Amino acid sequence: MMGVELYQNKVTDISWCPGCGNFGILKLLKETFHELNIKPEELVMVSGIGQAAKTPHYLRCHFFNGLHGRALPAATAIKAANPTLTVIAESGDGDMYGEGGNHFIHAIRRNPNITNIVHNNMVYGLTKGQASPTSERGFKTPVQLYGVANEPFNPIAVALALDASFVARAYVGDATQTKAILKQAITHRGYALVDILQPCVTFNKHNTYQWFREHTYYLEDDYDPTDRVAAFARALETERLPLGVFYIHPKATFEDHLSMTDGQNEPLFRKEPDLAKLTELLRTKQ
Amino acid sequence: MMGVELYQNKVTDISWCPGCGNFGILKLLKETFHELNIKPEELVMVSGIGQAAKTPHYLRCHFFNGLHGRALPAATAIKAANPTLTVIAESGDGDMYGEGGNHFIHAIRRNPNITNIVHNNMVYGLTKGQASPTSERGFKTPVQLYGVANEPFNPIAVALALDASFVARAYVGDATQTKAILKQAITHRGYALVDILQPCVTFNKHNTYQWFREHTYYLEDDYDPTDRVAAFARALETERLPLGVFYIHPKATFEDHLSMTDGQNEPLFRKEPDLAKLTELLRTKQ
Amino acid sequence: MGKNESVSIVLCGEAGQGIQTIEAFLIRLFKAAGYPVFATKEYMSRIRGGSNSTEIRVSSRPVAAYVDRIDLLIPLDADALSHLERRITSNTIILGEAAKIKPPEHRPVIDIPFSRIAAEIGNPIYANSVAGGVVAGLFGLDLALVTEEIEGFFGVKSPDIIQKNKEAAVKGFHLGKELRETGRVVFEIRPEAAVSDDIIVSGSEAVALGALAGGCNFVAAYPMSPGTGVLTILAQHAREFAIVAEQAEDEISAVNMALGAWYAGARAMVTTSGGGFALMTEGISLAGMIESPLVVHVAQRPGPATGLPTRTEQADLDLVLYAGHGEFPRIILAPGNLSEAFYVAQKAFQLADEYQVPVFVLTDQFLVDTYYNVPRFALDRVSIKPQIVETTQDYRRYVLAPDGISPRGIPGYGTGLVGVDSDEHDEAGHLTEDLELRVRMQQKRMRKLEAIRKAADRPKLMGNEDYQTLVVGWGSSMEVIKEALAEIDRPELAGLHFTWVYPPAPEAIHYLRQAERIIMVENNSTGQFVKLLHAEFGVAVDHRILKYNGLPFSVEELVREIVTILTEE
Amino acid sequence: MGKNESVSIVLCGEAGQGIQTIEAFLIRLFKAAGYPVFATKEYMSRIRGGSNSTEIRVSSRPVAAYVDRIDLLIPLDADALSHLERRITSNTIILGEAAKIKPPEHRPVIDIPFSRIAAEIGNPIYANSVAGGVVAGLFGLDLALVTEEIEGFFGVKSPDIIQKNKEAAVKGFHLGKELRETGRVVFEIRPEAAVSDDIIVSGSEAVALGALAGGCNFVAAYPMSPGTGVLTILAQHAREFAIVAEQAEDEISAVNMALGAWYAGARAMVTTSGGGFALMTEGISLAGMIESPLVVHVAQRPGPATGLPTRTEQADLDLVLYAGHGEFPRIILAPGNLSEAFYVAQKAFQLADEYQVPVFVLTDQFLVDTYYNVPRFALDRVSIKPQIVETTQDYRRYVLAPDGISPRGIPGYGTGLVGVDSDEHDEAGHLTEDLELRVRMQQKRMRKLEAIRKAADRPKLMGNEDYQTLVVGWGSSMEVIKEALAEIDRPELAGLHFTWVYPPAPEAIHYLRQAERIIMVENNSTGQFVKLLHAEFGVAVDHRILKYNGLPFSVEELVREIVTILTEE
Ligand SMILES: Cc1ncc(C[n+]2csc(CCOP(=O)(O)OP(=O)(O)O)c2C)c(N)n1
Ligand SMILES: Cc1ncc(C[n+]2csc(CCOP(=O)(O)OP(=O)(O)O)c2C)c(N)n1
Ligand code: SF4
Ligand code: SF4
Ligand SMILES: [Mg+2]
Ligand SMILES: [Mg+2]
Repeated sequence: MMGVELYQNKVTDISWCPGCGNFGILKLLKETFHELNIKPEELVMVSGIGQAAKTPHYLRCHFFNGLHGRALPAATAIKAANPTLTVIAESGDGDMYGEGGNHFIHAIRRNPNITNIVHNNMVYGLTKGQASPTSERGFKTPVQLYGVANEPFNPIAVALALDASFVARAYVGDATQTKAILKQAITHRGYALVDILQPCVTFNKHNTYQWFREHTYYLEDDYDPTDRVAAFARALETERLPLGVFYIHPKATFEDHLSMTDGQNEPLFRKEPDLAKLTELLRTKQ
Repeated sequence: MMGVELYQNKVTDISWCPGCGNFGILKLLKETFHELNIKPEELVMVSGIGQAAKTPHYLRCHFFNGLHGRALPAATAIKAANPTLTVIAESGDGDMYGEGGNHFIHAIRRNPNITNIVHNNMVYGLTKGQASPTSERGFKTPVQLYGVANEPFNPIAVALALDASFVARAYVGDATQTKAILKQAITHRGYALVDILQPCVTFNKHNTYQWFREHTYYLEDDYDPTDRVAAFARALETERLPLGVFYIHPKATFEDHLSMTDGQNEPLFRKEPDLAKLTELLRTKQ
Repeated sequence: MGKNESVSIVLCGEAGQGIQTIEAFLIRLFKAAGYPVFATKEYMSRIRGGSNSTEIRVSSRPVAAYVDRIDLLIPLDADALSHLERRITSNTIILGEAAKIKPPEHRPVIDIPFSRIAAEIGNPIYANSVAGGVVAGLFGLDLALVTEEIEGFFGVKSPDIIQKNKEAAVKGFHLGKELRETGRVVFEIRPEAAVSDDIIVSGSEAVALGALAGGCNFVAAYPMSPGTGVLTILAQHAREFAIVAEQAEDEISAVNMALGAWYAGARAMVTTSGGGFALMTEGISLAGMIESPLVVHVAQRPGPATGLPTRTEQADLDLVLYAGHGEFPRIILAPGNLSEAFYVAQKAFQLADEYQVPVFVLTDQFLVDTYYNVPRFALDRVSIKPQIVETTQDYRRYVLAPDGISPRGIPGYGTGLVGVDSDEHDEAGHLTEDLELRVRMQQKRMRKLEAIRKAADRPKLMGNEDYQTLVVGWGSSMEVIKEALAEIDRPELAGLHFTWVYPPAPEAIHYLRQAERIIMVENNSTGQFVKLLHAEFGVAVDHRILKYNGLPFSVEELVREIVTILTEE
Repeated sequence: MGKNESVSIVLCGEAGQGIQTIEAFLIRLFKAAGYPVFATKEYMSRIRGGSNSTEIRVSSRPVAAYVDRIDLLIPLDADALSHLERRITSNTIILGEAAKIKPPEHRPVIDIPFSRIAAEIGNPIYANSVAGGVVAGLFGLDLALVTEEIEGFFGVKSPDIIQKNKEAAVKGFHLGKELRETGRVVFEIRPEAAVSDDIIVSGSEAVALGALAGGCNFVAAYPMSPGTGVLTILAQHAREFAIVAEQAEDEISAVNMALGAWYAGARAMVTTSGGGFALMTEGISLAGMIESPLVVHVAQRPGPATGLPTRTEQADLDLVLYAGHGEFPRIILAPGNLSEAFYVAQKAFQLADEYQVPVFVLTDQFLVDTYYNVPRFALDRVSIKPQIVETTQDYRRYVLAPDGISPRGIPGYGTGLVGVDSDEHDEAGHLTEDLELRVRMQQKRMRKLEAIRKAADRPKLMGNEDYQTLVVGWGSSMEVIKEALAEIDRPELAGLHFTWVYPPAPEAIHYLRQAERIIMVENNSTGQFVKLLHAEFGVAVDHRILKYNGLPFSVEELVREIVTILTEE
């Protein structure tokens, strides 16, 4: 196998709706992995539950498709247990910002060297169209009959408030730039958030391809992604959503901090339990 | 009973350590309630588990002392079920920002008309001194032997990122100003966060009364609490922590949005189930 | 039931092809024509594509169970025939667009060009109405009724759309009539039960309506199939009934909201499925400790973990029975059919309020997703009298009452103060480390279980009182057991159905003792109710019929399995 | 045991007064002097104040149970005497600062001015060393040993502090010696068992060390009493053993981290108590579905909800038995003493790895908070051979293996790809809606339970093989039952202890059948293990001795209760 095919799974029956933005993300991921030369054997996709969370099933790589909302703790631990792997936590907006909201906060604080990709379609797809945390005010659904009343969750602003190491927003409709952002995120050392705007053609008739085209633009070329306050100001823009890398703050990762004696990236499974040390420890209890 | 005594419970055995900052908060609360003339019968204190969360037991009022981390959903529902009550959700930093982190995010998005008081001692008191989400980097504990490595949780910045309706920080050592802030928060219509810096004399030997005195100052008199980006910039200051009201954004509350026909503040328990309407509804299924 | 008493029509196609529309229309139409009608579906966990099917049973007398048999199959896509392969027999009449469904040689299909006809009328979407019309024609229904029902069904659409759909239905009707008149396809079935006063509801609706009848005015939930339906329905009626219907950020929030709501005087419920419920279990323990009423609807689906999200199972009984740390009483009710779903949901609120315990309404995907006609629900069978008291100044929430039930006050009603605490507490609700008081409080809480046990509804005996063999079921399997027993029709055989699952009525022992042989029927792999019966009554079950492939029992397989056991001897 | 065989010393005072320091010192000292020594504490859920007490038993032969009797009481504050009121008899020698403890008329106290002596030396904090010295003197220990142990104990402190503490201890020693020599207080007890090779550990330490011996290299937990100790100890050794010890943001995160860690090749555990565990139950179901090994330490405390955070109970057996939606196998182990705690924790890793199931180590506050000498743990009793396989290109994680155990690969070891899925899945781990495959997968998972059952350790018979009456216990009550039975000393009486709680070894039935009468001992209010025995073996229990006031059984009360039952007849 060569090229993008390397990431092509045998599973052919993809359960997404025709026209769904998820297809675009899937395609871009394959290309990104290929171009970054990340081998399927080195790649672990971790996901929760939802339409977006099915993505790992349509790729050829290792995968851990766990519980709704719980991808980040699993991904953090996988990376800690074997820092030689490339670990990507990928799920939908409901999964990551709703059910998984607490892990989102604290994973950012921990700063594991993983990439967090969120398919943000501003709706709960798999459960048939209820509001998600990112749904806009007024968005009507079978449960929110009179429109969403809650303040929409702004993942970019929250990630900035938590001083996330890398914060970006992309729009799946723009393949070139999205791929560039994904590459930057995956190669970034530390936690990297990529919130990808993704139309749900079935349940979100408001935030369509066209809507996203009309309501997004790119941060300027001379935009400074190290200024956290300026980034916050941009994150608050809602008339038209800025795309691109909002913020980069390189810092020590979770794995760096782990209490390892050796300071090596040696996977845990390669380390033998140290019975000599344990014997020593037991002796001190005498 | 008159005055502050009105809020004085018969429970006299207070289980806090002598010198703990919690005593100050308790005293200020009584005075605040008294000065705002909130009757014990109209007041519901909702808390989780922790040293701070015991506060309601030392007050004379209604209380719902629920689970660790879960005060906010209960408080939101109590207010929704009976909007005539004054509802205060009060707990520690571990409770509200750790275990309860997801509710913190989403309660802010919902904007119920409640006050959220957090005793922020930057440590887990009741469980004997582990790091809390707000513990500073390098803070050593029996579990974080080599010092906390995680980025400290910045509740002010996160609340701003979520566009909380009212955001303030206080320091219990300064009674006058803290009481003023509490009054403003409780009378504010909508969700109001008051993060109160509180020394834990037993487990946090770093963030002492003196440390807080030296590392805090008040926002200027001409500070504009309506500028979200400016507030964010101030929230990021860590050399010396600004105190005061960072941000006020009046907006419709959760109760305002509730799908009530009458638009009244009538408590749910006063509403009779409408069997006539139900009969009508059943007829439509025929 | 023979073909003259019950006809099984199956529609099969991809998600998104509109099967639900034809289903809804046909149910309405047949009911209007005076037939008892029942519909159940099985579908994949996807929004578009895949293979889904709906079975509609049109009967002379009410039935409410799934059958394997397909009398009339309407495949809507090429995969339908292979998807249903094993259920198609030589007696199955297949009716559809031959070009689209590509039938194999040995499967003769009556070719009806739905799409072409629809296209002629102006839009392929009218194909569903053509199909509906064909079925009406095949059954010899009245054409006027068909057009009338089309009007009612598409009532809110534009006159042009209604007109086009009518046209489509009429065209279909004539094709069906022709098939019938030429003797190619004849269904001779006459309704024998009066259904015009009946209502048609789904399981989700029955639970939601029952909740409203129980005085529910607060629902908090996080979406999870198949528990979401109840949230959706209550949300749709929220304004009308002035209730709070809130989508929570997660299930933990939902259950803590519900407890806060009860504390403040609301009557609250949560609705979810096993995985979401697992997250609520700490909250269930809180309900136990603060002695809060709580109604929990758990619609079961196959696990473990995410399992099969859109399929059915009865494997969360153990979970709801033991959910929550520590020890405290609870009630578990599992409705056997849609009428019971309504009354059980209604009663759940009354019981929760009366005993101050969590009450579980345990359903499953099969139950919540079926539709059929049931007698209009009576609104007077359980009274809605909230059990709250007006507090006085000396009010204490946890008075050590002899029956364990301390009068429940709420903040804002009366002059007293109401305090509740998740720690062990004294009578006033303040935390205590008085270990003797702890024992008395624990005993007080557990005493309620004895009161509840006395109030428990007995299981329902189905069939002959002189039985020797008893087929025991619980929850949603009631109707399929009933129909299977009627089919087998042996005097020594009867059924016993538990709707009040826990704590079971002590009188149940008499039914069980009388049986020489007990056959247990459960939609799970370990026989969870077998264990419960054994624990509660020391009764051993002789045979277990277990199914856990995600589908409900069919009448035929239950007949087969029971008969095998009966003849094994 | 008589006073010549075992002396019970109780220290009582407020939290923060340093009881723990005296306790730790005395344990060390007595062990150094050659005595078997045991300590257990009961304390309130507060950081300062309240009334806490520690019991230290100094014995001729090893004991590991709590006794009501107090031979020597050292009250440290005014509330101590009333707190222990019911345990003080005329034989109890009370020794303390009369001015501080304000003894009532009828309670003669031997007045020792600890504080004054300490103040003379320079600081009231030396009072604890004075007290330690007094006790040493009373028991006639060697002064050189005392000063040596002071040195070891305060080893890391400054020389001045060590010197002052020595001075304090010496002063105390002479006071104690004087009491002894004047015959006012004499303890004549001589060690009969060799303890010098023993180690002294707490229950938390035993579990943590056992985990290390089981190859544990990853622990994720959220603090919760009494489960926190294991996290703390592992964190303290994290660098030394190159393991990951992470405090999670909540229990849900902890369990999902542990599962991620196992998936990537680590050997992970979580540690918590009932309430925190309730939040992990969805994760337990995930472990069941993805067939991940997992070790879960649940240290029980009284519930429901927050309950009594610092007390003991055995009421979460039902919870761990049924936690998680859907059906899947699991193993529950509940150590009976500290040696078992070590070996059980060690073995838990091996079993989890071998059968790819969650394994529970079920302890309680009593067990984790006791300290005593035990034979040095052997490190060769269970081998640490990780069960992972190197994958090949055609590797499939869920091969339908005959015994249900599919070889477990991990990413990064071999050329294959490893996929796991919480949905029902095919052999490669991809989600499936093939309902026949679902059945085979469910059967495959459940098959492991049969393999596990065969491997289960038998319960331990304690006492005469020709018993007629069997006293049955599980978990932490083993030693108290053993001591009570020794005390009662009747030939027809024996004990049966279950450490391997679920699934119980089938051979257990023989022990149970032989008994004419079964007495069950449990620290809970509903008899959870009674139900388990009944469900698994159809065995009825004749008498239940239940305790649920938050304290462990004492030898005396168990003796009393058993004798009452024996004589009732
Ligand atoms: C604990 C739990 N609660 C609820 C669900 C049901 N559920 C599955 S996916 C989903 C939300 C999907 O929304 P999102 O994460 O935005 O993904 P999308 O389908 O839109 O890609 C929900 C609520 C679940 N599987 N588990
Ligand atoms: C589900 C659950 N997990 C853990 C605990 C244990 N616990 C009780 S209080 C607490 C943290 C206390 O810290 P904080 O909220 O900061 O309050 P403080 O004591 O510092 O005032 C924890 C972890 C619990 N009660 N419930
Ligand atoms: S429901 Fe929406 S998100 Fe899901 S596959 Fe269809 S279009 Fe995509
Ligand atoms: S432990 Fe800390 S927070 Fe708790 S009462 Fe003591 S000083 Fe206060
Ligand atoms: Mg989404
Ligand atoms: Mg704190």
